[in-house]
Amino acid sequence: EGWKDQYKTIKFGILSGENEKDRIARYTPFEKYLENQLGVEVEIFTAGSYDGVIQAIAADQIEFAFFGSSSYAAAYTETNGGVVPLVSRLQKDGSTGYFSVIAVRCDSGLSSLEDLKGKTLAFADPDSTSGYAVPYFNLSKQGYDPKTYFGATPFSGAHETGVLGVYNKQYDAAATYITNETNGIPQRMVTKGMIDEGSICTIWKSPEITSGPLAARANLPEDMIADMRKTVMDIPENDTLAFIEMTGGKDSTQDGWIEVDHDRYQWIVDMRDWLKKQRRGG
Amino acid sequence: MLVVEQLSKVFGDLTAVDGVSLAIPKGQMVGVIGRSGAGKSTLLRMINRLTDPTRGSIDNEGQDVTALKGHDLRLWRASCAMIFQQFNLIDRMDVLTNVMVGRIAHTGFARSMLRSFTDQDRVRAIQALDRLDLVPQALQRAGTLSGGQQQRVAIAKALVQNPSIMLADEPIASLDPANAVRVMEALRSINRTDGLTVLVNLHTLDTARSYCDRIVAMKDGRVHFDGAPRALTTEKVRAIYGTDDLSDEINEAVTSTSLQTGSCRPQRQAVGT
Amino acid sequence: MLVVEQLSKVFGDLTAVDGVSLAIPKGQMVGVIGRSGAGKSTLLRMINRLTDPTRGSIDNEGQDVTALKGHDLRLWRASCAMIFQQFNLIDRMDVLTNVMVGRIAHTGFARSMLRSFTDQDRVRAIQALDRLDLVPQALQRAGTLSGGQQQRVAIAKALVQNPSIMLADEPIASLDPANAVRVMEALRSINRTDGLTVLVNLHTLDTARSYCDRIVAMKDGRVHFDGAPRALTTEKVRAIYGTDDLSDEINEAVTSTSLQTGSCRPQRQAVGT
Amino acid sequence: MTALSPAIEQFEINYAAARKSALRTSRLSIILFAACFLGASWIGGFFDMTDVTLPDGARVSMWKIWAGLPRLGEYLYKTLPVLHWETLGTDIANWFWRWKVWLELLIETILIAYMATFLGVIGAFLLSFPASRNLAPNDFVLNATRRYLEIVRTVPELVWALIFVFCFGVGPLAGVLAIGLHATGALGKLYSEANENADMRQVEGIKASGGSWFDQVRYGIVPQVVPNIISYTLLRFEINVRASSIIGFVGAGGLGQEIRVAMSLQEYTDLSALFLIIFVTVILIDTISEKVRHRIIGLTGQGV
Amino acid sequence: MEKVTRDLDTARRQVPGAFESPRKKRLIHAGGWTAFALLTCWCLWAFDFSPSRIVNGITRFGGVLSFMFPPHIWETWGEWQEILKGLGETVAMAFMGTFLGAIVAFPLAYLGAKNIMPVSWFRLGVRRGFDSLRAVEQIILALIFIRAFGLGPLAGILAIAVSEVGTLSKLFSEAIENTSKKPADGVRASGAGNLQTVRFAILPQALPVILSIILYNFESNTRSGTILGIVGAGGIGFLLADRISAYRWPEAWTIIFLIIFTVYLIDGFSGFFAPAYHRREGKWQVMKTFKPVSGKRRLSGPRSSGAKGSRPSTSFQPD
Ligand SMILES: Nc1ncnc2c1ncn2[C@@H]1O[C@H](COP(=O)(O)OP(=O)(O)OP(=O)(O)O)[C@@H](O)[C@H]1O
Ligand SMILES: Nc1ncnc2c1ncn2[C@@H]1O[C@H](COP(=O)(O)OP(=O)(O)OP(=O)(O)O)[C@@H](O)[C@H]1O
Ligand SMILES: [Mg+2]
Ligand SMILES: [Mg+2]
Repeated sequence: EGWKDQYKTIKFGILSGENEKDRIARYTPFEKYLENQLGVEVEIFTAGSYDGVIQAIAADQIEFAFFGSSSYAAAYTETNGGVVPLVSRLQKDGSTGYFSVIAVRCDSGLSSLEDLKGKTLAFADPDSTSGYAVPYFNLSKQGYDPKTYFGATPFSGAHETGVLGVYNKQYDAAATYITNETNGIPQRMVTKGMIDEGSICTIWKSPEITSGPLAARANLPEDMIADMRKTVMDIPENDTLAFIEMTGGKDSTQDGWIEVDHDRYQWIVDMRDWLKKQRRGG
Repeated sequence: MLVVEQLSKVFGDLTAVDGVSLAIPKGQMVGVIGRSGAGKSTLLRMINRLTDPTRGSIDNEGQDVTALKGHDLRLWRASCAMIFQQFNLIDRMDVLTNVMVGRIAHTGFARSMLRSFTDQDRVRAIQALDRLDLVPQALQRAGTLSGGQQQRVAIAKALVQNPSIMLADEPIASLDPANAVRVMEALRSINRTDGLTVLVNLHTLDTARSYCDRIVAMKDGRVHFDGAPRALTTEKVRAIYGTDDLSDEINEAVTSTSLQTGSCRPQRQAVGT
Repeated sequence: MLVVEQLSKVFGDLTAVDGVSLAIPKGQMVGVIGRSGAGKSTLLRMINRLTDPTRGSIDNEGQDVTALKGHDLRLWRASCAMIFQQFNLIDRMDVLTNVMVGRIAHTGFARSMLRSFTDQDRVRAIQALDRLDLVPQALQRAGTLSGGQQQRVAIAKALVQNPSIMLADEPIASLDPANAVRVMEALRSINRTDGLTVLVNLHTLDTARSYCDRIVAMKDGRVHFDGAPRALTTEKVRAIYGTDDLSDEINEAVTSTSLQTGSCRPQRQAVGT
Repeated sequence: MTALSPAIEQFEINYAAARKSALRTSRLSIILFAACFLGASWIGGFFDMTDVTLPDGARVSMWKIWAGLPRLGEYLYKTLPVLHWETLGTDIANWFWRWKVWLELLIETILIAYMATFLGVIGAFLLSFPASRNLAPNDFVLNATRRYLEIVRTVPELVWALIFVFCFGVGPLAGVLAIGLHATGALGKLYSEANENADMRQVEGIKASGGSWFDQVRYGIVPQVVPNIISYTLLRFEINVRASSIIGFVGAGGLGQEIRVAMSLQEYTDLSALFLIIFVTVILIDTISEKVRHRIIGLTGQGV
Repeated sequence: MEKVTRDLDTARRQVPGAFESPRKKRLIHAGGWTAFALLTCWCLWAFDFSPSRIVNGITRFGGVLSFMFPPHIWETWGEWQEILKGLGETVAMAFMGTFLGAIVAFPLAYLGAKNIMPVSWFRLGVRRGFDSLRAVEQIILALIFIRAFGLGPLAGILAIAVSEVGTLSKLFSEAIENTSKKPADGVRASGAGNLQTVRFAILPQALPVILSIILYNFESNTRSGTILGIVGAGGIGFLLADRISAYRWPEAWTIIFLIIFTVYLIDGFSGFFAPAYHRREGKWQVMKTFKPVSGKRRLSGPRSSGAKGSRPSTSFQPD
């Protein structure tokens, strides 16, 4: 097998993700699994920022990386299309992505975007897909230009802090994400006792954001990419423990993987371009 | 009358001061001499209560000094002013503030934290400075003065404390001869004019002889001689200082800073010219 | 013969040394006196070339010192050893290394960076220390020694430089009288035994009188008196030092550190006892 | 050489012994240090090999550092703006296209740093006295304040920021408190070290005149340590300005956030522009710090 | 009463400056304090320091603190391993970063020190160079190195090292400038060349300060080290931030305690490493100043006393 002679070690970049479960998830069993299946050495780097992984993949320093959808788009732009998506996540409820939402206090009397005119909307973090890019883009497309429509659009720094800010009445609304009706940032905060049950409602929901892909450098040998795709697709069957461990431990909601291609993410690439233009234009 | 009774101080294994008893009448000028390490400084520090005695008592005019605490202790310290070899002034503050610090025991918390002394204190300080010819330097930083000037500032500070006793720990050891004379003259004038009791540690025997009414010599923490300067004979001096490595006879003049006052001066003058 | 010709040094507006000419025969011990700021230190520093002269020339045994550069300059510095008032030792290094630094002009780059002096240098250094009774302190850190010991270390360092001239800038001003005697005795012995030319700045007139063959008095950067100690009369002293604020007559004894050597000692002894 | 004096003989013995022990100590420390160094560089990946693709497509294994050296400037190169001499004005205007926003953010950053430094200085100043060995009234107070300072300093600003965002909600408040608290710890240690190095004679002078503990600190210590305090404080201020990215993390904006946005949107030339802005700020603070310190040191008259 | 007024008048005449400072000075003072107070108040308002918010926050903070006890003990070896590995990595990387930074900074610092490099334009240029290194965001440095060396500790270490060069050089320069000129004169007067003078007169004075600066920065790099996490090099700071982002307070506190413990260990270890130069030394001297140091200080005139002890002794970096 040709590529194994060339690539004796495979380097894997992993982002400690938007999702709290991903943060403390352990990838050691996954690493072992890959080494067993592929017969080459695997090195895994868990990074705290998109930028490092993007630079690394652009400079041919790593071969594969798990991205968020927005960071995949960033990597795509950075490398002029030098990355290919392999697989993405498939949840137990059959969904393959998540949604941006705008959350308000249920007792605030706000129930639609119209009510939010002139109010404060907190975005999560300029790096965040669901907490910033998607709501900003979609709101603009729907005719609510965030810059002028809202009174102020601060960044809260993180999803939880934004929702917390709404709960504490610092902000009127905050952009965050949910996976489905039972799982998402506000629901999880209720579980943790950070906010009261039924205190936060959502009044807007974006189109589905496809979960970020596992991507490979496009300049890798094709059979290598194919092998990796297959190996990852097979984890749920071949090594269930490693799969559960890498998707968030005992309360993992992930069912498996689906194969994806770049088209699925093109709109996010476009969205980023649009955002950049917006920024320049303003 | 300051009465020190069986006063001792032990540092670890070392008995720095060992059962010293002294009775010092009001208005006396006492010179304390002795080798380095004899316990002179420790004795003075205990009287001011900068160092707590291990044993023994200090009694001033019927007041038990060893028992004092808190504000009373601070008042006692103010009433027995201390002058140090290295002046111990606040280098970075002006002379006037340094002198006014002598009033600190009588200054309230807020006032002292804000460095806002009363006009009365100010007047007092300026008067003291005037007495020591230091008015022109009043607003200079203490650290920029010469050694002799600094020591006189320290004396001015001691004066505004309105003390009944003045303790001076080798006040002239860091000074050149000319300044040493000025400082010793100032101390003597305070002793004579204001009737203050003065206890002064000295390294230099001839200074002690010239200025003091009474000399107390310490050796290994004990009082080894106590009497008039006249009574201090060469043998006694030899016993106090031990043999010196410079010459086999104790050469008293070598340890002198040659404050040629009194009988000594004319002779030296003759030699010099 | 060290010949200084019309030597001047200007600092900004200030002429610190102003056209000084001196001829010093080999083996002479010269005392330089004068008020503070008279230019004594600057003169010595120029001879050692620590400070570059503004004008004038220095000539030693036919060698033009002012023209020296690079390695020759360093060798010149080594051959006219300098001793400072504040000792200027390396506090954190041991005494032995401090003395061996005297060999630095003859030590190669690598060796000196590694602080590895030759055994020969070490023997030399230890002999010099022995001469000054400092062998027991050889491995102590210089900063932990007493002032007198430090100054003697500085002299030992000067000795291992194997100098032909020894310059001493107020070597005893920071010392107590006993140590001052030791240091001056050491300088004199070097002058007498080894035949070195010694130039010593002194604040204290009587020390200069007692130890020096010749006295040079400076005032405002100029030589104001140059002759034998005997020739230095009271009027001349008064002119050199200006009037003093202590008394209307210049009281020479006051500025003395009373190194009672020679004729003075017996008389003082008599007074003391 | 003539006969050795007994002192020299004794010296030779002592010297040999001292030399031996010095050699032993230095050997031991060199070995220990080398072990630490090798261990750390091994963990740090200094000896790693890496596979690289050569321009002709071949894959070879090379020493990682050697392989990476030629690429060192890559990222920097991307941040350089294109400037032409003829169109310099417009090019620079293009480069600093967001200068209005940046200026605003810079001011915001400086204010946040100012506030944080202010809080940190107050805390550190008050606590540094009981935390100094030579001033603490008793061991309990000494240890309590020292432990407190250690804890607040050991926890990085970022972590305090996360904690305070949880407690105080989002916004500059949390950032100010976080940086301020961390600064308390870091400055408290430096201040107390300055206190410990102060000349105790001046304190004795106050004590002997009947001054209370507060008087002793106020007159004996404070005037001595003020220049140190000022220089540490200004250095801290500079660090706090640079710590603004952390404030960005908790949603208070600041230049750090702008850097992150520029990075994630791949606006590379913005990065160099922002660098210049911060650079100028740092130079300003550095220069002012120098000036102020020298002025305080050289102040004649009333002192502090 | 009359005497008091008379005394006051006399004193006033003698030292007018004692009773009131010049008008201009007072104005400057008042203006300065007002500006300071206004700025602070404005900041307080702008940053929303409302009392209710503070009280609320402190209550919540109390809650967070209450998770400190009992500390969390991880149950499986795997979890412990992760934490300990993070700690070990952090220490190793802080060590490497600080050490490399110090090695480069050490010679550069001389070029930025006034007493070594008299050519002022060059010295100022060098100093601005230090400033520029400090002005680069550490993440950017990390990215520069990631492009060259890939994800992993190497990039993190180099990022730390480069920014340490900026800080350490500045601090080293100050330490070198703060040395006394006297030993330098002494060594030069014996015929030493420039480098020899540095070696024998400057270095012994500056080295203890430099070492303590290095140790302090080593410690503080151990504490923060989040940059390492960002480049995918693990490290404890990253693990800690993750725990806090996930609101796992008890675990977070345990990690904090472990870091404090590690810093203690480093402190003890470094004390063992360089006992001769250890910082405590200075403190001992403080105790000793009570004793007259014979002849070491001559306080005879403004010139000799003006120079002493006024400059900051060791100015090193708050982390
Ligand atoms: N704080 C202290 N701790 C331990 N020992 C001390 C302390 N203070 C003084 N000593 C020791 O007590 C002895 C007496 O010291 P003291 O300072 O009273 O002597 P002295 O007569 O003043 O000497 P000198 O002339 O050198 O000032 C000395 O051996 C000294 O080392
Ligand atoms: N480096 C310098 N820069 C400017 N002025 C200087 C310098 N060195 C000395 N001076 C000035 O030159 C004059 C002569 O100084 P010098 O030190 O030679 O006097 P001195 O006779 O040694 O005095 P002292 O007895 O105080 O040591 C003084 O006014 C001094 O202030
Ligand atoms: Mg004493
Ligand atoms: Mg001089």
